Amino acid sequence: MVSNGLMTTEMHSPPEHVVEELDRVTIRFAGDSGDGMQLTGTQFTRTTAVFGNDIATLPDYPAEIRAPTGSLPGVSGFQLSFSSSDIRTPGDQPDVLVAMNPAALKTNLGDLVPGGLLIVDEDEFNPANLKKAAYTSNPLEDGSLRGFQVVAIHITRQNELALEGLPLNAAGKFKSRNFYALGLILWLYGRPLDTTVKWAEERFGRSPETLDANLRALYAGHAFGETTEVFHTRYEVAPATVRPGTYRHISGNEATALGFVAASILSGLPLFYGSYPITPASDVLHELSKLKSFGVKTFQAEDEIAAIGAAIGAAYGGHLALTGTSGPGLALKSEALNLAVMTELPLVVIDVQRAGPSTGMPTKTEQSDLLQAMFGRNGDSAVAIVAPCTPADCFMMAIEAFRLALKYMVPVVFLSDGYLGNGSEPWRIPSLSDIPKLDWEYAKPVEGWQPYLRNPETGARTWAVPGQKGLEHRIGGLEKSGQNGDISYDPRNHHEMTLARMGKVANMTRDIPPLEVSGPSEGELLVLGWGGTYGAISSAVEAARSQGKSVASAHLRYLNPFPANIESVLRSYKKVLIPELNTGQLSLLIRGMFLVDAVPFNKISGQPFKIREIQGKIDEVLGLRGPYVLDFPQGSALSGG
Amino acid sequence: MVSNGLMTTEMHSPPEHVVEELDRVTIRFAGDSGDGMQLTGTQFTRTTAVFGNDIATLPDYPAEIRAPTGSLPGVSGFQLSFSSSDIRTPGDQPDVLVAMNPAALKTNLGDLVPGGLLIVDEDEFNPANLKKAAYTSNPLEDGSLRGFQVVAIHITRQNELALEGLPLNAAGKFKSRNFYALGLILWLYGRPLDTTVKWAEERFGRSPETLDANLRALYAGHAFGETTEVFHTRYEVAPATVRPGTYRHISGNEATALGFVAASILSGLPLFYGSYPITPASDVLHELSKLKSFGVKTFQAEDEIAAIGAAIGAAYGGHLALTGTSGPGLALKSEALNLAVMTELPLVVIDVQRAGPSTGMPTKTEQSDLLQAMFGRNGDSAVAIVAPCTPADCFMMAIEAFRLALKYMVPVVFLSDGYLGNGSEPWRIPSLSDIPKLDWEYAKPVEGWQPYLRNPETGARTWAVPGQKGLEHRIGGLEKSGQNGDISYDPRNHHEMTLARMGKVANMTRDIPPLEVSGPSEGELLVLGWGGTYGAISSAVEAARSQGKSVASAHLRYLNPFPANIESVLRSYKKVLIPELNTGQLSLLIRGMFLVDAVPFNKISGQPFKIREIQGKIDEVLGLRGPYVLDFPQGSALSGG
Amino acid sequence: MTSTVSANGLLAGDLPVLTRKDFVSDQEVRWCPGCGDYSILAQMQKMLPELHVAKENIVFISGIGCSSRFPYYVETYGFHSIHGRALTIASGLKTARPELKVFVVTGDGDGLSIGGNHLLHAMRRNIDLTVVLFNNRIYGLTKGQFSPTSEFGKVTKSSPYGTTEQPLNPIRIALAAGATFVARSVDRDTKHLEETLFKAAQHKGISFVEVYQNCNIFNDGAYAAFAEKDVRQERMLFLEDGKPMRFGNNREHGIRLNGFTPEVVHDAESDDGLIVHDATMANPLLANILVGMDYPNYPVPIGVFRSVEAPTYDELVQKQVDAAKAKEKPDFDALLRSGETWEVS
Amino acid sequence: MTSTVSANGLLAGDLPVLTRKDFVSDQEVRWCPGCGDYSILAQMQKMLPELHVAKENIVFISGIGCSSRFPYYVETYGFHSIHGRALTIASGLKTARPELKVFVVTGDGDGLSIGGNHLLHAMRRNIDLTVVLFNNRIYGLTKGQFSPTSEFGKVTKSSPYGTTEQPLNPIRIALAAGATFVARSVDRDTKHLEETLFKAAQHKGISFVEVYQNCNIFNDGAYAAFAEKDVRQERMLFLEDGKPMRFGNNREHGIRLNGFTPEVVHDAESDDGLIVHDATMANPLLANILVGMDYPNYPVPIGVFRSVEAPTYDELVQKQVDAAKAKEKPDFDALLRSGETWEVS
Ligand SMILES: Cc1ncc(C[n+]2csc(CCOP(=O)(O)OP(=O)(O)O)c2C)c(N)n1
Ligand SMILES: Cc1ncc(C[n+]2csc(CCOP(=O)(O)OP(=O)(O)O)c2C)c(N)n1
Ligand code: SF4
Ligand code: SF4
Ligand SMILES: [Mg+2]
Ligand SMILES: [Mg+2]
Repeated sequence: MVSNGLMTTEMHSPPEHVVEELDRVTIRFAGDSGDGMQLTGTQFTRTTAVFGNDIATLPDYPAEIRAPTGSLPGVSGFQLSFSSSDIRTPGDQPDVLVAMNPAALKTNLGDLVPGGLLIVDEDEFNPANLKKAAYTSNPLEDGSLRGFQVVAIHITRQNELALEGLPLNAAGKFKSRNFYALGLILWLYGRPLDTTVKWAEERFGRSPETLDANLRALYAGHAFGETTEVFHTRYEVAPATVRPGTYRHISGNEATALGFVAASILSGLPLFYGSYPITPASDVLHELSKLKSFGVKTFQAEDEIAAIGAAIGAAYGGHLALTGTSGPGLALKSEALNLAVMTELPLVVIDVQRAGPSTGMPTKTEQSDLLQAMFGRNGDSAVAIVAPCTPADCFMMAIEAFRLALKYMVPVVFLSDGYLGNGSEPWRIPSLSDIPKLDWEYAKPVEGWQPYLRNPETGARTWAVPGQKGLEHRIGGLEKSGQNGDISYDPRNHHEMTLARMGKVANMTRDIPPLEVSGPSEGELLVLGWGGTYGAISSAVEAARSQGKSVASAHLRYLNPFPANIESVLRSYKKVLIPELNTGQLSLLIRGMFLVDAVPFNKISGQPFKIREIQGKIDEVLGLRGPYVLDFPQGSALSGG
Repeated sequence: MVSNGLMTTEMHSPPEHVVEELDRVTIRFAGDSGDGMQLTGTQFTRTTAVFGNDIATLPDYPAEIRAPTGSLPGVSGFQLSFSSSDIRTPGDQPDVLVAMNPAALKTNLGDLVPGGLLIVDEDEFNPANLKKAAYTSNPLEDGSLRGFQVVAIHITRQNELALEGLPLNAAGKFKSRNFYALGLILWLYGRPLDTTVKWAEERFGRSPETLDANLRALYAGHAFGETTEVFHTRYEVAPATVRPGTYRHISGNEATALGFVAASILSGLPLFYGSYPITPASDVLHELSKLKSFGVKTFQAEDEIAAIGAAIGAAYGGHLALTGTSGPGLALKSEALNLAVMTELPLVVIDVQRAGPSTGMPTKTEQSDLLQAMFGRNGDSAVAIVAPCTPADCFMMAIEAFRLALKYMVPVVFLSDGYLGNGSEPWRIPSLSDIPKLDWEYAKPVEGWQPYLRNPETGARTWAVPGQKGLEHRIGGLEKSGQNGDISYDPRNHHEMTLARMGKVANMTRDIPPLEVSGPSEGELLVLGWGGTYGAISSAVEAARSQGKSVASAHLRYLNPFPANIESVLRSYKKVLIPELNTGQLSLLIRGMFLVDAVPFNKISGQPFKIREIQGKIDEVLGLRGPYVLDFPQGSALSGG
Repeated sequence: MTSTVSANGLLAGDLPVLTRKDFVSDQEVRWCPGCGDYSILAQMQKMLPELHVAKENIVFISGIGCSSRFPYYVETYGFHSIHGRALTIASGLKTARPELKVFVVTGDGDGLSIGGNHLLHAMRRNIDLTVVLFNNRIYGLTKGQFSPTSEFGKVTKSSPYGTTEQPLNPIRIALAAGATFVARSVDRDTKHLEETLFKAAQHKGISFVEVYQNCNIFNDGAYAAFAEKDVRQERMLFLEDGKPMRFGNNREHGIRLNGFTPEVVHDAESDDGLIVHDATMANPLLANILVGMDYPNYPVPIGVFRSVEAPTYDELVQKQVDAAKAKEKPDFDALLRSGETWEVS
Repeated sequence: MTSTVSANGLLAGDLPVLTRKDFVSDQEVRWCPGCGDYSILAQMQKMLPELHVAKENIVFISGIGCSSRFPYYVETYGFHSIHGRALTIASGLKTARPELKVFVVTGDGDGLSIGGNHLLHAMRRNIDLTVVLFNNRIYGLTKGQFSPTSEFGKVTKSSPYGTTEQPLNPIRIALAAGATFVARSVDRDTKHLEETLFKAAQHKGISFVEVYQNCNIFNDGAYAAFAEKDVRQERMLFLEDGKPMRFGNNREHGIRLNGFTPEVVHDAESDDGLIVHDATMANPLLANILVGMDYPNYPVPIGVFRSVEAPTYDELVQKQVDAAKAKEKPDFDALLRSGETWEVS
């Protein structure tokens, strides 16, 4: 164990540090939810993105708003991975863990790579905190951390010293500890402080004391790294080579909100968002409610049913109608969603999936609403389903969702998930002028117009919007006679209308891009995924290929209908592996539709896949090893016990 | 066309009628919803059942309570089929159609077999009624009925004559016309009047005028048949040979209600029924609300969510908890049903399916909620699913539903449908003493008890019911730690709990009867069905076999899990055909789970399969004919346009 | 002739003088003969031309129930939605398109049982909708179960032993939720009904009309004791703003207050001491007193209980959008670039 | 020591004298430090022993929200259900098992937004439940969106431009739905809170307590202006049955009525003309007047607004079952054979 650095102020010349080049580093900041770990992580991310690394992040909050300070459920974490080459996941396991208190250590240590760097605030390892974290002895002293490079620092006390003289009490000073830690880590990876300084000046400009405290803490942390011998090595991760352009950082939920506003601009139709708050979808509501200047109207409804009802009303009124929720809310919306199916109105439903069933684990991710989205309605009722595969991809898929909804007059479910929604990545900012406009048309009072006349190509009925003279008509949830839309109980009509409604979704097959394969176009194994597992799957498959294995990967962003070429892609490989964060939902569809003996690989732990887990399963399926069993480190949740 | 019989009173001796023996006859009574067709049909059914024929019925009401008199949507119908041998459907097409007015003729004629007997009330074919039925000329006169044996009778006027002198005005007399028609048809098939007379005496005892009018009408209709030469032939259908015992007639919804009361008696647990009215499930509420003396408590809730919520409360309280609805209501219940999955409480949910999506066609049948029942919830969430296959089978499957729910602490969905619920058949009344008692156990405060301890065999957790000292504990919709039930976000725990919850349903496989095959145990073709299509499928397959074809049938009454032997049954035939009243929901499951290239045969018209439709498809699959295409006669709905 | 332009640039067209017939659709009316719904439909169709709103700018939205069939029969835009949710759809439509005139038709089951919560929230938001609740105190369409307005102890198909629950009073709920216009009328009094619908439709903000409606099939005569023509004047209290409360064939009886309790004054010679109706009081207390008056203890109050002005949800939302647009100059590229960005070249 | 037998023949056990500690569960309390919920929990745990009901016969049922975590912390039976539905589960449980004492804990979002309709219907049914609604005028658990009790114009995460809707008043809704016991208390006044919870728990029929609860994270100080200790007497009106309405540090001010409008009488020397509180009036009008009194125009009324007796749903249902059993002698074989049967031999 490295000794603490309390005596550093007595040292005179800064020691020389060895600089080591690394390709990729994964860091996790963990502390109490009051410790500002999300801010620390975000600032490090920004700096590193501006520096030019590729980067991916995974924040992880506790379920409670403020669990008791120092408690296990109160731990909040932020993991990020940055690299000099293209990366797609926030890393399987941290190489570096910053633990601001014993509870943070307890809940996160299980994930740290063996021999990894562990930085702790030694001051917080007092008996009271150890007890709250259910430690019977102090891990800094009992030898249980032997397998790691432990750097125990008196962060609290050093920070207090740095802030001496400021008009703040101890509690106030304590709040800047995260800047101290940030300064230290920025130093460790040779990152400049200016991005953070600039940000802090903007953010705390109105409160000069806070600004001063935070900046002093930041510099102190940085200086500590520079001047002590605690660290023998500094690390460098060279910038990645990425496509030229203007970049920003974006989370999935931000990209979702912006994508839907983009759809509004590209279509010229005002956006209406009906929603009821629910984790992890609420951020979309928060984002959109700020954007009134873009003509966005947000309607915070009394419940999810009212939220989708209002959106249906807006769709009927000719607006770009959107509703959003997470799994339990989608269940509540199912009856009304079916009304949109039956009335053939364009509507998009966001589901930012979380771990279920029921309330489940609201702050954890899962991909387990696919079959609910497909089938969770009475009767034979098809909706289209799209699923973004990275945080930034939410932007484009949001536009796609409305392109399909408007063109085919069909509700579209946009299946995001907590991992995508809260995770973020650098994003090359697109220009709207590069994106095709969205087509749509209101019905016009032409001779012979009828409310259920269909476009011969798409199957869509016309969008007859109130306010148009001569198109007064009635729609509703009862079966309607084709063409004229009168209520009909005629057997043939119902048979045909059922097929016509489902047929519109099938027709989209011609209109969506083919499934792209990465890797050999035929071979031993195809790994097929969807949604937020893209990063882990594609990284694992690339790694496997670089080891000479005949493996390709493909990622579905359209789940209903599937791309036209899916069957031929599936049949080009001897085996198909489908990793999913559920018990095999896509697998069932693929097997049932194509009779392909796809192997499901399922993880239902509320956490994303690790690259090595998929690698392990690939090897199993290729016969290169015995059965691969997921191993969950005990107490390894980013937070929570 | 046979001339009308207005001059019959002038005839002196009754003519001799030829008697013809038939094996099976299908009759449909159709008239305005005010014409009492349901009563006529029911009375004929009773008489015929007591006579000893096997019988099956299909009532069909209009969607409106009282559509305008004489209108097309106001037509109400009742079809019944009776036979001297075992029958299982109310007949593909009527041999006899009784049409009380032009609208009834219009909406029903398309179904009558070519050359079939058509009895109409000629008096009602006046210009006003013809117009309401959208006839431009009188079909009795324009030759359009040439293909049928038309018997046009002045039922209204004759009935009025018969009632002369009674203190009733014309409208009052008009109301007895259905008894006139009933008397006539009873005569035609050589049935005694006494069953009806006895019933009428009980029913109208308090209103002697009505009784008198109805009986006079009944006798007059009967006498008309006896004394006129309108009918040259009388028909006889000999009694069927059925198992000895006491029989009654029972509809599916009645059998459902009685079955759940039986489950209450067999378990010794009081029955609680939480429901919100909805067609075609409301009758279950009506039936159960009468049975308070059996300790049944019915709770008519403010909506479907409250209904299932109340049932969950009752289940938690240790009662036999039941909730019931139809498709749109199941959609609304989905979020709360997931709570029952998560809290692992025993609960049964009735879904009397109707044609969807959305409001769809409430009075029409469909089997299109299977995938909703399987998957219509967020997260990976399994419920057990049972499906009765005949009206009377609802009784046994209701008991089965609770047997499984109680033993495995899992919600069970009971998938009935409008065809089963409203249809009826003769039923050999069982004795409860022949049915095994239902096992269950409340948790007891033993050393080491914990709320999520599982039974090693079934996987069920214990049922710890308030009121038991020492078992105070908390449950809920958040993920719970195995055994102690504390809230848990632990990844491994969630993975394992998800599998444990689904595992309970899988465990039932060992506990349910194997899939029975009717016909050869291997061969060319297996026709696999579920639910209310049993009659049509088994009849069609028997007919095919009697023509020497190598076809077997099997009917699933357990849909989740499937019976243990299903895969070996499926693999014993070269081909598998799955007829369903949906777009292929069971097909998807069978294909996806067993990779068997089952051929779906789908009808989504709101009507049951006809035997010949399934025969046609069997021949297609066996290569004995070209593609079989469903043909829907124009305007062929039993009612509605 | 007036001409209006609706949202999305649709031209609402020139507005000819419309008549009742213009509002009759081509759909066959499918209620039971004798049903009170016919009268409500007729009065609505009579009233609509008086609004001087172009047909294409009027929308009727309903849930499910006999009453909810209403939109089929009116020659405007119509949406027959799902059970209990009409108000949610109407709220979305009106918020998106404030220039439309939106009616909601619902029943006692649709609006107060499954849809009760949406009623509360639409009312407190004061969305500019006209809500007509057909109260027949029964579930008609599903053939005769009790509803949340059925009398305590009522025997129905689903309560063969009589119900065990107290009814809700729709007016009381509307007042508690803050509805800005609350009225009651009855199918049998066609003139009063037409007038009441007209007042409701002209109110800006949410207007709520409970219509006592006879279901002659499953709950015949629910209001006969006081609503039939011959007894109406004696047994109903016609509320008139600014007038003392009087009833009786010759308006000979009056209503006064004794503490918080209303009292009938038989043959009141003078108006002194009689309550003067005022529907415009900010405080809903008088309305709350009236709503407690039930037959046979009192004549049944009918007419406008409350009518006050307040900003509507839809206009407030629109104002926020307009103000934001004016102030913040929407620039999407700038929005995309807000926060930290960096260049890679 | 008392001994009770519960349904299903479970022996409830002998009832020892219980203390507050008996009602503290082994679960770590997970609210934000400083949250008003702690006080409500503490007063509840203090009050429960006074009910003299065995722990195993008490059930706490909640929905979802910070407030709804409550059942974990009470050592009784507990059910943390789903958002807005606690009352439905409680209604089913109580109807099935009338001998249990059932509490419902809910929030302003849980109980009035998504769950508003169930509140209306449970109240009109008068099911014997004790409902405690923690009103912090915000969505706590989902981190700070406005709720149906948030003030008009409030800026929150989901209303950056301020809300555009009027709040609901929970007491008003409870009164309109016919709740037989309606009260208000506040987290900061522990004594009043404990007493109010006790009165509510002892009421037979539905009892509804709105607790003004501070969310120090997302809506800190919502009630500080009148509920803090030093201003409480001056700015709140403590309702006491049978007593004239007085407030002030020395109870020097009073409330009288002017028409329908309450008025503050400063330094009222005599009680004459001051309203005497009476929560037991069948007519809820006085309660309706009180509910309109808001700070700063009035002192905020706190205490029992209404408390009347009426038969409960659960007991009425049980009586129907008992009467039917006694009268009709249940015979299932006979039931199966009722109607037409025939013998085949
Ligand atoms: C989700 C759902 N639940 C239940 C029903 C069945 N249902 C249709 S209308 C209705 C009640 C009708 O009563 P009311 O609203 O009073 O209308 P009325 O027919 O009396 O005019 C019910 C329960 C349905 N269509 N959908
Ligand atoms: C069906 C559903 N919708 C939304 C949510 C998200 N959600 C949880 S609690 C809550 C509101 C909490 O507010 P309140 O009831 O006032 O409780 P508080 O946290 O303020 O005590 C919401 C919207 C959910 N869990 N389930
Ligand atoms: S059932 Fe009643 S409410 Fe419905 S249409 Fe008939 S009379 Fe009217
Ligand atoms: S968020 Fe507010 S209500 Fe929730 S626990 Fe924290 S302080 Fe309490
Ligand atoms: Mg009604
Ligand atoms: Mg709250």
